[in-house]
This record gives sequence, C-alpha cells and structure tokens, in this order.
Amino acid sequence: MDHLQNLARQQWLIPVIPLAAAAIQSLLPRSAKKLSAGLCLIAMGISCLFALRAFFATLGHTDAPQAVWNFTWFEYGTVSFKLGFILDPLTAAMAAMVTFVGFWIFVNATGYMHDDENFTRFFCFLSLFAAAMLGLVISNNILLLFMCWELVGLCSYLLIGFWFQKPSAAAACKKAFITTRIGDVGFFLGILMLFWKTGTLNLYTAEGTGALQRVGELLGPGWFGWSVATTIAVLLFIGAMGKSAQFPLHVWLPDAMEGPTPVSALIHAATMVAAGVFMVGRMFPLFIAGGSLEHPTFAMDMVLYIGAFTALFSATIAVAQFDIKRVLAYSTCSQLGFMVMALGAGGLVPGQFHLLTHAFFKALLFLGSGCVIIGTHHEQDMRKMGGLRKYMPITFVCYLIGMLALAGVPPFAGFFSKDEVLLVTFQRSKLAWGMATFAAFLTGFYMTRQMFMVFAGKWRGGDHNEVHGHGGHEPHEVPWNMWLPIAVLSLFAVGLGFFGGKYAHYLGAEEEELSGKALVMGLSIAVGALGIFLGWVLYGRKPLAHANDPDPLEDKLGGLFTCLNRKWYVDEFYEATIIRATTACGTLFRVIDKRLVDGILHSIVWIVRGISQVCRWVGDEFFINGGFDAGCQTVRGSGWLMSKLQNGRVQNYFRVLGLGTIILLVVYFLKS
Amino acid sequence: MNIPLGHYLILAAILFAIGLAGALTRKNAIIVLMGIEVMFNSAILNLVAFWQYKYFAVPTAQLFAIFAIAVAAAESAVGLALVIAVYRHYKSVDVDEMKELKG
Amino acid sequence: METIYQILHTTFANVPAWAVQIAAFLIPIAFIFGVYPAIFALTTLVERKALGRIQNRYGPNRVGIFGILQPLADGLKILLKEDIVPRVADKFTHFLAPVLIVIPGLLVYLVVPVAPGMVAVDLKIGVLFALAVGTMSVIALFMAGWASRNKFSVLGAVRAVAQVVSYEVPTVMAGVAVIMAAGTLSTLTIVQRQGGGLLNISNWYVFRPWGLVGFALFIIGGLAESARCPFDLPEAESELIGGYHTEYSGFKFALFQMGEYLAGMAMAGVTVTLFLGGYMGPGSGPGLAGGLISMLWFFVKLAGMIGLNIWIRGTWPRLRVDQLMGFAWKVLLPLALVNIVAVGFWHFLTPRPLAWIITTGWLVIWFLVLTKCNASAKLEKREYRYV
Amino acid sequence: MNLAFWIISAVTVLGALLAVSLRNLVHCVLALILFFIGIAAHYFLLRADFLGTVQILIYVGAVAVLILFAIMLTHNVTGTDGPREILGVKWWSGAVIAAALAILLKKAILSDPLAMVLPAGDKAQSSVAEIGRALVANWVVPLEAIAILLTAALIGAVVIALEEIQKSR
Repeated sequence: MDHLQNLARQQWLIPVIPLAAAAIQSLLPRSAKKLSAGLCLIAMGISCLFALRAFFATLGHTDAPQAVWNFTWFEYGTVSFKLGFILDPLTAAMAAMVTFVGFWIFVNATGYMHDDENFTRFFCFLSLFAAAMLGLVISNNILLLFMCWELVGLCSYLLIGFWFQKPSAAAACKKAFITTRIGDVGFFLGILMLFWKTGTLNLYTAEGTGALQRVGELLGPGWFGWSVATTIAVLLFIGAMGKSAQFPLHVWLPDAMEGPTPVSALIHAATMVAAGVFMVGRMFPLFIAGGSLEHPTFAMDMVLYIGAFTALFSATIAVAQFDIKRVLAYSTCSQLGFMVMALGAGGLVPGQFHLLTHAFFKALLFLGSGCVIIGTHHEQDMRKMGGLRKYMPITFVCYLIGMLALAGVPPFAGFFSKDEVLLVTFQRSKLAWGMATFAAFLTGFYMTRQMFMVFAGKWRGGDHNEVHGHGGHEPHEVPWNMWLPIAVLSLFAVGLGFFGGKYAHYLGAEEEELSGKALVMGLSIAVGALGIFLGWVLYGRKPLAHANDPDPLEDKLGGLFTCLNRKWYVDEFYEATIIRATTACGTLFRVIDKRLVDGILHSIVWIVRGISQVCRWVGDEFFINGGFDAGCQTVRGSGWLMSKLQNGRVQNYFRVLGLGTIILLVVYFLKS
Repeated sequence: MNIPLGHYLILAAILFAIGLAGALTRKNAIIVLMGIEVMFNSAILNLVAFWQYKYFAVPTAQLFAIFAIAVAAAESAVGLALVIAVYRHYKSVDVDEMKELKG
Repeated sequence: METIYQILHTTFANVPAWAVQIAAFLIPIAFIFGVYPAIFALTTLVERKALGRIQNRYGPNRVGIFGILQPLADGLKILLKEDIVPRVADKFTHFLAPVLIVIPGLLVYLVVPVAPGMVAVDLKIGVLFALAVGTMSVIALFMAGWASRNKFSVLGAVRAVAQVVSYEVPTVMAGVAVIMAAGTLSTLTIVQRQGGGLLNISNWYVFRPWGLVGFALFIIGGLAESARCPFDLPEAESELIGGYHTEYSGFKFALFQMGEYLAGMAMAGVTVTLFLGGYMGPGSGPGLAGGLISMLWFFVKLAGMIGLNIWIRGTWPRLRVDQLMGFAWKVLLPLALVNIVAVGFWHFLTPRPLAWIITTGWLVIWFLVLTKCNASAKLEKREYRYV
Repeated sequence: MNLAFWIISAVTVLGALLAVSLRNLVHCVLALILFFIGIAAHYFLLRADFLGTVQILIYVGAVAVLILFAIMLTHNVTGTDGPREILGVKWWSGAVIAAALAILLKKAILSDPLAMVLPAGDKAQSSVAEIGRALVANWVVPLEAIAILLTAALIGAVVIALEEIQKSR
C-alpha cells in the first residue's frame, strides 16, 4: 500500500509537467514553432508515462485501492486547509486516457496548425489545458477540482476563440464560457453546501474524515424536501450539465466547432466534456446517498432522464447537419447523454467505460474530420465533399473504423460500452431505455449518412465554386504526422471494447448478472444495423451528384428537416427569453439608479450645506471671533506689559535682582 | 581689639549697599563696574572677618578670600574690556543708551 | 620695633605702656624720615659730580667745599620757586600726585632691615609688602600725568605706567625665587639666612647661580621702576619735555625728584637685603658693636648700588619703547620663571657640586635660548651706491 | 585699638561713597583706591597680613590702573565736560533698593547672636607658608582652575579690546 502512497504523493507531477511546459512556451517568441511543439509533446509524453505507471500500479490490486496524500495549503487560526491528490482506479484510468489521447491529438495538431502563424500560442494553450484537465482528474479536494474545472473552462474559451479575428469564433468562445459559467454557479453552490454541511472539502482522507466518507451524515433535510446529499448532488450535476453540454446548457458545444479541429477533438470529444461525467463519477457516493437502485433519489432520476433526453434530442439534430464537425459535435452530445443516463441509472462502471471508449473513437473521428478538412483545403461543408476514399485512403479506413465503433457495430469498442449502458438503463426504467435505443438507431443513421456524403460518390468540391476559380484542387492525403494518430486511435477503437469486464472488475464493482441481458443486446444490434441500412438506402445507393442538390432526407421530412437543421430553434428561444429579460432588467436598474439614488444624494448634500451655513453664522461669528479674539487681545496686552520690563537696560535687571533679594529677606524676617 | 563681629558685618553690609547704589543709579558704565568692585570687596571683607572671628584656627580659611579676589580681578578685567568694546560701538558708555537687547 | 620697645620700656619704666608703645612706634619712623631723605640729598650731589666726572668735567663745586652744600642750595632754590598750577589742571589730583609718589618709596623702608633686629616693622610678609607698595607709585604717576591736562604729560604718564607695570612682574618673580630659597617672606630671616659662611659673605644669595640672575633682574627692575637711565623714557627731554612732571614746578617738582630717587633707593635697599646679604658682612653680628658694623655694611652696600645706578646713567643709551617693553616681557619674565625652576633644582639636589652644575647649566642654556630667539634680525652688510 | 577700627572703617566708607557719587571719573577712581587701601588696612587689622598685601598688590596695583586705562580709552581725555546728568534714568529706585537692603541686612545681623563674637586676637595666626602649602596640597585643583580662569580672562579681555586697534591701523 505504501508503494501506492508514494505514487499518490507523486501524482502532482502529472499536471505540473505540462503546466511548466505551458509556462515556458508562453515566454517563447512566435517564431519558435519547433521548440514549442517539441516542448508540448515531450511534456505530454512524460506525464503520459507517469500516468501509465500509476495506472499499471493500481491494475495489480484486486480491492479498489485508494491512496490519498493531503498537504496543508494554508492555515487560518487553528484550522489548516488541506489539499490533496488521490490515486484510485477511476483517476488512474482517466489520467492514462487523457494523457494518451492528448499526446496523439497534439501530434495531429502539429500537422493541422502547421502553417498558422500563432503556432506557439496554440501549443501553449494546449499544454495549459492538459495540465488543467489532469489537475482536475487527480484532485482529492473538491475546491482544487473546481479550480481546475474553471481553468479548463478558461482554456476552452482561449482555444475556441483561437482565431479571434473571426467574429463567429469570438462570439462562440464567449458563448461557451458563459454557458459553462452558468453551470459552474450550481457547482459552486454545491461546494459551499458541502463545506457548510461537512466542514471539509477533502473528498477522501486517510483518517476517514473526508466528505465522501461521511456521506451518511448528509441525510438531513436539504432544499425542496430533498436530503442534503441529494441537494448537493443536484447542484453539482447542474455544473456537470454546463460542462458536459447536457440538454438546457448544450448550446455552446456546436458553436465551439469554430476552434481548430484538434481543439475540438481534445476538448469537445475526449477530455473536457468528459470532465462533467468524471466529476459525477467522482462524487457518485453523494448521488446514490439515501437511496438504492429500487427507489433512487431524485438526483439519480434527474440525471437519468436528462441524460436520456439529451441523447435523443442531440441525435435528432445531428441527423440534419451539413457541417462535418457539427455532426460530430451533436453526436458527442448524444453520447454524453448516454454516459449521464448510465450514471443516472446507477451504473458507475458502464458510464465510465463508455466515457473511455467514446473518448478514443470520438477523438479518432474528430482527427479524421481534421484530416479531411486539411485534405480538402479547409472545406467543412459535407455537401461540397464526396468521393474522398480515392484521395485519402488511410483517413477513409480510420474514419470507417471510428464510424463503426460509434454506431455500435459488435466487434468494435462502441458496441460493448453502449450495450452495457443500455443494459443498466433497461434495469432502471423502460422509458429511458426506449429513448436511448431510438437515439442509438439515429446515431447509426447519421454516421452512415456522413460516411457516404463525405467518402462515397465523387468529388463535388470542384464544380460548385468555379466562380472563385480556386476550387479546382484535388483533395490530397494528409502528411504522416496527421494520419499516424488516427491510425493508433483506430487500433484502440477496435481493441478497447474487450476490456469491458476487466474494467468493471478493476473499478471494484461486483459482477452480478443483470436480467434481460440477451434481449437488450440483440435489440441494440438490430437497431444499429437498421440505422446503417437506412443510411445506405438514402445516401449510399446514389450519392449526391452536386454540392447544391437537396439532401435526400430533406424531401422525406420536409419542414422537420429544416427544424432539425436549426437545432430546434433552441438558440432563438434563448435569445427571445433569457437574453431579452436580462437586458430589460439592466435598463430597469439604470433608471432606478438615476431617479432614486441620485435624488436621495442630492437632497442630502443640500441639507448638509444648509447646516454648515447655520454653523458658520452662529458658531464662527459669534463665539470664536468674539470670545476667542478677545482672549487673544488680553494675552497680547499682558505680553506688551511684560516686554516693557525687558527694556534692555542692564541696570533695570539689576534693580529687579535687588528687589528680589529684599523681598526674600523680608519674607525671611516675617517667617522667623 | 574687642570689636564684635557684628560691626564688621554691618560695615560690609553698608559697603555692599553703597556699591549696589552706585551700580544702580549711576549712568556711566565704568562707575557701575566700580560699584560692583566695591560690592566684591565688601563680600571678601565679610569672609576675612569670619575667618578672624570664627574660624581663626583654620589657616586655609583665607584661601576663600584669595580665590575670591582672583575671580573678582578677572571679572573686572573682562568687564572693562567689554565696556571698551561697547564704547567703540556706541561711542558712549552711558548705560541707558545700551538698549539693543530690548525684549 | 619690638626690640626698641623693650629698650625704651626698660629705660623709662615709669612711663605708661601706651605712651611707650607710641614712642617705640615713632622712633623708627623718625629714623627713616631722617636718614633716607638725607641720603637722597647726598645722592643728587654725588650723581651730578659723578656724571661730570664721566663726562670729563667737574660736577658742582661752587657751593661749599667741592660743592658739598649744593643740595642745600637746590632745596632752598626750589622752596622759593613759584608753584604754578595750570588753569585747566584738575586741582585736587594735581596737588595729590607728588604726595603719593613719595609715600611708596618711604613705605618700602619699613621692611628693609638696617641691622640685626633693627627693622621698622618686622612683617612676616616683608618682601611681598615691599613689592606691593612698589606698585602704588604707578597710580601717583598716572594722576600726575592726568591731572595736568597736557597731552605730553599724559603720554609720559602712560609710558611710565606701562613701563613700571611691565617691569614689576619680572621683579616680583625674581623676588619669589629668593623667597623660595629662603623659605620665608620676612626680610629679617632672609638676611640672617645669608649670614654665616666665610666672613659672612659666602652665603650671600648673589653668589648662587640663581641669585646672580635674580640680582641682575632686580637691578634692571629697580632702574625701570624709578625710570632712571636706560629706561628714563617718560621724561625723555627730547620727546616729552618733562614727561608727567612737566606742569609741576616749585616744591612739587622737588617732591617728584625726591619720590623718584627714594623709589630708586628703595629698590636698591631691597636688592641689597635680598641678594647682597642685607647688613651681613665680616664683623657684623648681634649686639651694639656688631649692630653698628652691620649698619655700616648695609649703607656701604646701598652706596655701592646707588653708585652703580649713577654709573649706568652716565654710560648707557636710552632704549626705544618697543625694545623696552619687548625686553621686559620676552626676556626678563621667562628668565625669572626659569630662575624659579633653577631654585627648585638647587633646593632638591642636595650634593652641592651637582646642584651647582645643573642650575648653572640650566640657566645658561635658557639665557642663550632667550637671547637667540629675541635677537633682532642681523642687519645685512650695507652697500653704498656711490662707492 | 578700637579707635583704629573706627578710623579705618570711616575712611573705607568715605572712599566707597565718594567713589560712587563724584562727578569726575578720575576722582571716583582715586576714591576707589582709597577704599581699596581702607579694605587692605582692615585685613591687617584682622591679622590677615598676607591678604592685605595681596589686596594692595592686586587691587591698588592692578585693578585701579586697569580702571584708569579704561576711563582713558573710553572717555574723551579731559573727562570733565561729560554729560551733566550723571545719574541714571530711574536712579531713585536704585537708591531706595540699596537703602532697604542695608537696613534689612543690619537688622538681620543684629538679630543674630553670632554678631557678639569677639575677635581671636593673637590666636589667629596665618603664616604664608601654611597657606602656600595648603594651596599646593589639597587645594591644588582650585588653584589650577583659577590659573585657567585668569589666563582665559586675560586673553578674552585682550581679544575684545584689541579689535579696535587693528582697525584703526
């Protein structure tokens, strides 16, 4: 155990190395491209080694090993505020995934951003982001977690708005930051409540005084009749919703695609969005406190249904998108919905396992789309692509693997993890399971749609814009440093699925047989196949000939399609309601301030001036000038008298001397 | 020679008073100095009288007088030098005119 | 005075005590008033004859045989002279000045022992008294000069005062040396200390190294005090006409002369008592005969001193004022101080020859040093342009 | 002998009075000298002969001359035609104070039994040797102090008075 303790103590190295790299890169001049990239990759590599070392160390143990190392951050009065790092299977696996995927994404990024003049700044933000994410993962103190959480939000803002010259990018990064901030308010309230109730922010401590270790105490009455634990859980989940783009706060994720593709891959596929799910996993004891699988707490229900709805909702939108990255963005939303739903259904292990597998193949898909964009000279609209399998064979193969994994085709990772999720949800509630299954069907459909639009048929990019005359380029294969990462990731996308059981065991969850396992599995396979077939029918048989042909689905759905394309008008809805309301409040307060406050102030000033006038007249004129000056006059008069005595004549002083002696003598006689 | 000490003391007192009168009334600075000189001598006379009448056994009693005479001489020397300096400034030794240090 | 009192008391036993006391008191005074003015008269004559001789001419020889009665003649003459007092003169001071000049001279003789036991007043502080009284003459000089409201007389008075004051200091210091050696201030004991030895002469202080220096100082002091010869600047005829006694005529002028001479003789007397062993001489001793011989010795020495004065007056030129002052302060005073130190050596170095060597060496060295540093710049050899 | 005391004190008082009240400065100085001599005589009466001679030596010999020089240096030489008014501005207050002081002191002296003490006469022997030895032995510090004081006074007086001569040259 002490070996783990040592490792726990060295946990802080993992985030600090990328942080150091980020610091150094921030000082580098813009021209030091090679050095910056090198630094970033090396730092990520080292921290990846450390993470893997910790991962393999925890792998060996059977009972869920947990090593905590706390240090005092600062002391106020008698209380010393402790921060700490934790090393348990959940963290180890997550850290390993983040560093490994991150490393390959960085490799791809060197290619993608090759000819961008702000190359060094980009990699600096990347390493900063990595540091923040790792810090979040390993922290044992919820406040430290929250700090890293905010840092991650900041990095996403910086990276999304990397090309801040583009107004859409600037707006997108602001939007992302604000919506996540709204979630963070809930998160912070949750922290405060936790601190208020338990008195400490450390999750686990060796002595067992950690917040999560004393969950039992938190069953007192909280808000809205829930137990304290549930209230905190709800608040924390609001934070997670903001960060993991769940239903009400998901609007920022599609717009976040404005950032460079490796950013989308890293942040909006593998790591950041997973942070919310990870946080819920980390705080899982809070969620299930006070309830059990049979009658779950309100928090669990809330998580479940929001997850399910988000999955379905975003899947529907993904179907009608034309931008290659937006499709993937919405698919991420729906997959996150799946994970959250799994957690809501009480399945910590399926949720986390799906998170891991999803991170790999979604990163793969995003990088693939990155390669496609580079290959087609920054073309993002699928309608202008097509037939890329001839031009970009490697990308095509990897992309295909990623698509199959995502769609849940059996041998691939996606199938196993999604299957687990559906199984857990099936136990929990049939409604959620139904929605999830339909979402799985849609996933299959829009992924195949994307595949055929992009890779099948012939290259539509050229003809559409002869007007510009530059479109005549043929797409070309990307250099090695872009396709190598997707190749590696595709390996994982294939192989990771088989480790599902071992992962459950690793996390320490006991292996109990769930009923209806065969039914659920069979149904999910069927649904996936149906989705793919429909995709092939609409898009595969005769791929689009020209960029501006109508989308086959469009004439099928008509109005619904445009509605889907407009993202169910959610943005417009927000625009209409919340934003207008706040501006209205703003003007109201301005008016109040103007009328009320200024008015009061002016009146007070007037009164004070009046009083001073009175004081001046009464006090100054009458008393001071009169009385005081008279006093001074008398003093000066007596002074004048005394000065006459001092008239400089020596003999005068002598006479006074004589007088003095005489008086003394007289006194002497009178006395004796 | 059986004159009681009182006579000497009274003599000294009278001389002192005369000296003081001179110092106070006269206009001329030199006369003032002379008055002071007279006062000095009357004091020393007192000392010697006491030596003779009371402390005759102690030969060193006279030392008081000797030191007093020495100091008086030094004082008068400096006093006169000052008067000369003052005269140079005022072109007169009239005490009433020396009002420069008026308060 | 006590001895006289005893003598008288025994002879006139029946006379009441106080009368005897007064008589005892008066006799010495009478002696002094009688003897010393007589000597004064004699010296005037002797001086003029000696000066004549020095200047290769006879002195006054018309009045009486060899001019013996000349002083009498002068006395009469002056008595008959009209006493002119300047109108603006300060009457009171003008009159008082000649009187005050004579008094100090006479007072000094009080303490000069003529014969063993024969001293007017045996003060324990004889020497100091003599010197103190000497200073009183200063005031008289000044009054004389001031009273006659005459610029020349005032200048003469100021010079005289300056001279007397500045020479008085070295003289007093020299006297201190003798007092240290003798150990007492009373003149009688000093003279007795100088007695004994070979023929009552060898013990004279003048034969001690420091004594010789003291003697020289006293001689110079004496001359300066009475403004005679080398120091007779105050009444240097060429510049200041008569000095402070220009405005005096008639008997007041005579008094001035007498005062000067008396002062000179007084200093001579003191010098004799301090350095030449007073009345000590071969054959002098207590008792009537010894007393007479000692008295004889005293007056012989006194005559010798006066002769020396006259001789110096005839031969030495007059000093310039600054030379005179410089000589007093820069040479005589340091020499006197050094002399005191020499007496200190003499007193503590018991082996006689060693004492002799050290004191003489010390004094000679200092004498050379003083003369060296005060020597006026050597005049370069004069070249004559037209040679 | 009592007679001597009365005569001498009369002379002294006369000297003091004249010194203070005469119009002509030089006469004042002469009166002062008379006063000094009177005091010296008193010392001899009190058998303090050393003090008497010292008094004569210092006062009559030096201080009187000093005052005379001072008068000469400050007054126009003739001295008689000075300002008629010889008394100070508020001279009467000075006189009153002096008189009051005299009376009070006289009263104080007479009231004190000490006044009736008789003189020691011959017993009061003061030999100069003893005084000298005392001065140099356990009174040496005051002696040195007086030495310093006198030199300081000497130099001070010269410095103050000298300035005038330099300027005039």
